[in-house]
Parts: sequence; structure tokens; C-alpha cells
Amino acid sequence: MKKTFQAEIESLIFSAEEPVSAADLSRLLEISKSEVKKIIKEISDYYQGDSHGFYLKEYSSGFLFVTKAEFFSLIRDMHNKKVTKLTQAALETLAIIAYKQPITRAEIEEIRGVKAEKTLLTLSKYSLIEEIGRKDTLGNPIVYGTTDDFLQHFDLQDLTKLPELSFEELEIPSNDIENTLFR
Amino acid sequence: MKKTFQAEIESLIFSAEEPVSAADLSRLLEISKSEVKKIIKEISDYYQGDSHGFYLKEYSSGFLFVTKAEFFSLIRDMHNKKVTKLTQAALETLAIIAYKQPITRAEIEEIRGVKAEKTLLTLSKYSLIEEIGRKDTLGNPIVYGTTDDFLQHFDLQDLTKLPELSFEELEIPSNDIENTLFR
Amino acid sequence: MPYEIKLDSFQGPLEVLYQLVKKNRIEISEISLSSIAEQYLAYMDKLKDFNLDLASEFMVIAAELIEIKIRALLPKNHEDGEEETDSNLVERLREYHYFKKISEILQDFEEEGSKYYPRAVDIYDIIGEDIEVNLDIEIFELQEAFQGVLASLSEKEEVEVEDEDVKGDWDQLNFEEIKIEDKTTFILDKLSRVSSGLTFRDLILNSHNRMEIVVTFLSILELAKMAKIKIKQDKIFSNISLN
Repeated sequence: MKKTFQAEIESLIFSAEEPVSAADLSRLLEISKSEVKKIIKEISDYYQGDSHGFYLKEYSSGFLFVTKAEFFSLIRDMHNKKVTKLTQAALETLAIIAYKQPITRAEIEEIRGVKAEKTLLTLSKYSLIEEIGRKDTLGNPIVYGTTDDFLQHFDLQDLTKLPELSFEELEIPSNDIENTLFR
Repeated sequence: MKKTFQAEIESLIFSAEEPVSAADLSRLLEISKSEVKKIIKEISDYYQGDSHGFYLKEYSSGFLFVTKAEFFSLIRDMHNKKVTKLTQAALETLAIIAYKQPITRAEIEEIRGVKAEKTLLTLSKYSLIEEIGRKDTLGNPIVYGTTDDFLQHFDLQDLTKLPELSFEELEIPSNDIENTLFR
Repeated sequence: MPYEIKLDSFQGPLEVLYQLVKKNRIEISEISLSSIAEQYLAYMDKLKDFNLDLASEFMVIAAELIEIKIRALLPKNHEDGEEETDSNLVERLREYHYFKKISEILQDFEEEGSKYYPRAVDIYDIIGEDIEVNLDIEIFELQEAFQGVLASLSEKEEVEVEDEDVKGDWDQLNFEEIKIEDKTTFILDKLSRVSSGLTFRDLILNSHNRMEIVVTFLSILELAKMAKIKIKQDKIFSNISLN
């Protein structure tokens, strides 16, 4: 029987902490990228089956084995897993960067009306954003963009999957008013 | 078709930080231990197959998925070119030891709410922690502390140079300490 | 009633305006903004005692609001015949609103994205043989991890309180109620035994949960109020020293 490298690819992806790209696998196994992709498709189909608790998930930067979403609460309960959530300020800043990248700090501050230095620093530390260059204006300010980790964190395959809002969706809600100002 | 819990068991073992015992699985899934063992045998046989790169390994304290020995050099090639992050479990455990040393395994497990046996072993292998003595209580448990390598890795002169705790960071939930104080 | 002031995650002027728009259930337009100008100014008035630097950021928007208000009060000059264009402020607020909404959607995505767990055991355990790794951990990660643990501990504590079968093991971690008077006595006692003074960090170093840290902080404020100690902080987030 012809050797298919399925087991090799499984072991490599399984041992990885970050998504593994088809290009990396092709290089490591010295087989063509199309061959790698064919095998990945087979593995992927295979673990989709109901008898498996994890599957091969495709990210923008490659493939990673992760547990299926349906077992989320079971796993969380048993393993006492914590869920990390970003703060409102972080989410808003990320939203702005995601939609307007490349964008400078001053431009972000203009939109949010508050200083962004600390938030940008923290988002960089967590590899959710990165400096992607300099703007060709006075002072050559740094411009920021989102990273692969950003896509992974929000379960987005690529930036085109970011939500778009229509005019109707932008109505000020009238029922979920929470007055945080004068408390 | 009869529901067999194979997928649930796979997902739990796959996402575990420490080996998962049949007793734990039986309790959590509310099925008999013999049922669990039967399913584990099936999963185990299944991954022994040549097309798989990892298998279910039995430890004294339970089961874990690990890669097959034959792929070791391949995996090493992939990891050699990359930097590795500590897993969340290892990172938290290291943090607890750093800030609260000397500390026993039981105390660490109490704080994190999960077992710490393998994690402590891993951190010891990385020379980040070591046994620094015995506690003068029942059973004289081992107490752990950080190593000189630890200080060197983080470029710290001594333990008093560990960063101070602040409560204005990304991951603190929104009902954070500032709100509690200033509302 | 005291109004909310946050130290760092401070609500900027646009957020204040946005919350007022929500609270008053009005549209984002010049006409409606003019109706809430007073509320904004009233809020700003209370705020300005706290931080002049922040107040100045508020001032810019206040000026624009006043301009809008005045324009709304003045009789319209219909002979102009020109379409009124939205002010810069209305535009900014709409954009702010847009990203607020987007960030809400992102929050749902984040929730979704957090449902997939990768394998969690270390590479060592998976390969079963020694492998030379280039460990990449930074000190801030350690700090964050510990704070995360502390945070989840205090959440757990809340749950455990309701649980009748709380195991005695918690005693070991001193999870009993911490009283302010006990803490103030403790702080004074500790202060009396050192000559160089103490920092807030010294006092919370061995805290078992966030509640204890909060109590420590409140105790310090209490002692300062009673003029029993002096506290000093050079800038936000720097250490607080006690004398």
C-alpha cells in the first residue's frame, strides 16, 4: 500500500501549539503542497465524525487540533478552565484597528476620545495587534494592524469575515439602557 | 444507534492538563466505570492504527494522548526551529510558586482547583522550579520554590524584583477592583 | 450619590456623550444633541475637580456642544438655502457608536472562539523524550497569570460561600471573612515595627484573594482619614507608600 504520510501529519499538527501551515508540512515531509492538502482534507473529514471529540480546525495561518465546540461546557466544568475575556476598552480599540488598519495611535485616539497608549501596549503584548509600518506623514507615526492571533481569538478565518453593520442595526437601543454615568 | 460517549471522553482527555482517570470520567459523564473502560479500550485500539500519529497512553493516574515514538525526530525538527510557550497550566503554576513560595503541591492544587503532578514535573524539567524543603506539617510535604535559572530567565536580580500586582489589566473581568472601590 | 470615576479605564468625553444619548433615548443628530448639552456640562462640572488634564479633553467637546446648542436656539436663517451639514461632533459620535456596536459583535465572536480547546499538556509529555526547547515566557505573563488565578479565586469564593459542604481545606488558605478593624490593627502593628515605612505592595503580598486586597486598601484609606498614617502615591499605578 502506498505510504500517505497521514500519521506523520497528524503527529506534527498534534504536537504543535500554533496552527501548522501546509507549506511547513510540505517542507518538513518533503512532499508537495497539493499532496499535503489532500491528506489534510482526509484527516479533517475523518475527525468530523460523531465518534470524535476533537477535530482539525483551519485557521488563517494553518491547522490545529481543537476540541469540538459542543463539548465546551463539559470540558470547562471538568478541567476548571478559565475563559479569558477582553475588556470593553480593548474590544473597542481592536474593532477600530481591525476595520481601519493600517491606523496610527492618534487616529485611534481621535475616534475613542481617550488616550490609547496603554491599551495598545497591552494588545501588542498579547500579540493581538502589531506595528505594521510607518505612515508617510509628519513625524512618521507607527501604524498598527491586527495579527493571526487576533483572527484566532475571535474565530475569524480572515479579515473579510468581520461583521458589517447596516443603518438599521445602528439604532440606539431603547430597552437595554444602563445608566452608568450618574450612579 | 446507542450513544457511547466516545467523543466526550476523547474531548476530555485531549484537553486535559494531567492524565484523566477512568473514575473521573465515570463521575463526570455519569456512566459506570466499566462502561468508561470499555470505551477507553476502543479509543486506544483505534489510535494504535497505522494511519494515526498519536495514541492513548496509560499512566498510573490516568490517560493522555501522546505522539507515537516513531515520529519523534520529525517532531523535533519542527520544534527546533520554533520557540515554545509554556502551557496555561504550567504558566499559572509557575506564577503561583513564584509569588507564594515556599508552597506545597496540595496548596497549588487547592488554588488552581486541578491536579498539578505532571505540571510540576515539567517545570522541574525546565529547571524553573525545584524542591526547596519540607513543610513542618502532617506528612511533611515537599515545598517548591523557583530556581536561579528562573531568575536568570526573567533577568531578575532576586524575587523581590517580581512585578507588582496591578488590577487594571486586560483579563480582569469588568467588575474589576476599581469599580468595587470607586462606585 | 457618588458618581463613577475609574482610575485608568476612564470613560472619555465621547463615552460620556454616548451614554447620555442612550440614557435619553435620542438619535445622534444636532437637534437631539443640543437637548442634552446641559447634562453633559453638569457631568463635566462634577468631574473637573478630579483631573485637569482630563477636563481639558472634555472641554473641546463641551465647546462643540455649546455651539450646537446655540445654533439650535438661534432662529434659522432660511434664506441661506444651504443644506445643513452635520457637525464634526455628530460625525464622531456616529463613528463611535458604530465601533461600539462592532465591539459588541466581537464580544460574541470572542465567546464563540473560546469554545475550542487545544491540547493542554506540555510538549515534554506529548513526545515522551527530552527535547531542547527555546522557552518563550515573559515576566508580564507570569504576573498576569497570577492575577488571573487570584481573580478566579475570589469568584470561586463567592460560589463556595453558598455551598454548605465547603471543605475544611479552605481554612488552610485563610478564606474566612476579613474585617477592616482587624486589618487596620495589623497594618499599624506592622508599621510600628519598621522604620522605613511600608508600601501597599508589602501589605498585599500575602493576600489570599482579591477581597483581602480590597479590605487592605480600604483599611489604608480609613487610617489615613483618621490621620493615623500618611499615604503617598507619585503617579497612577506607582506604589503607594505608607508612613
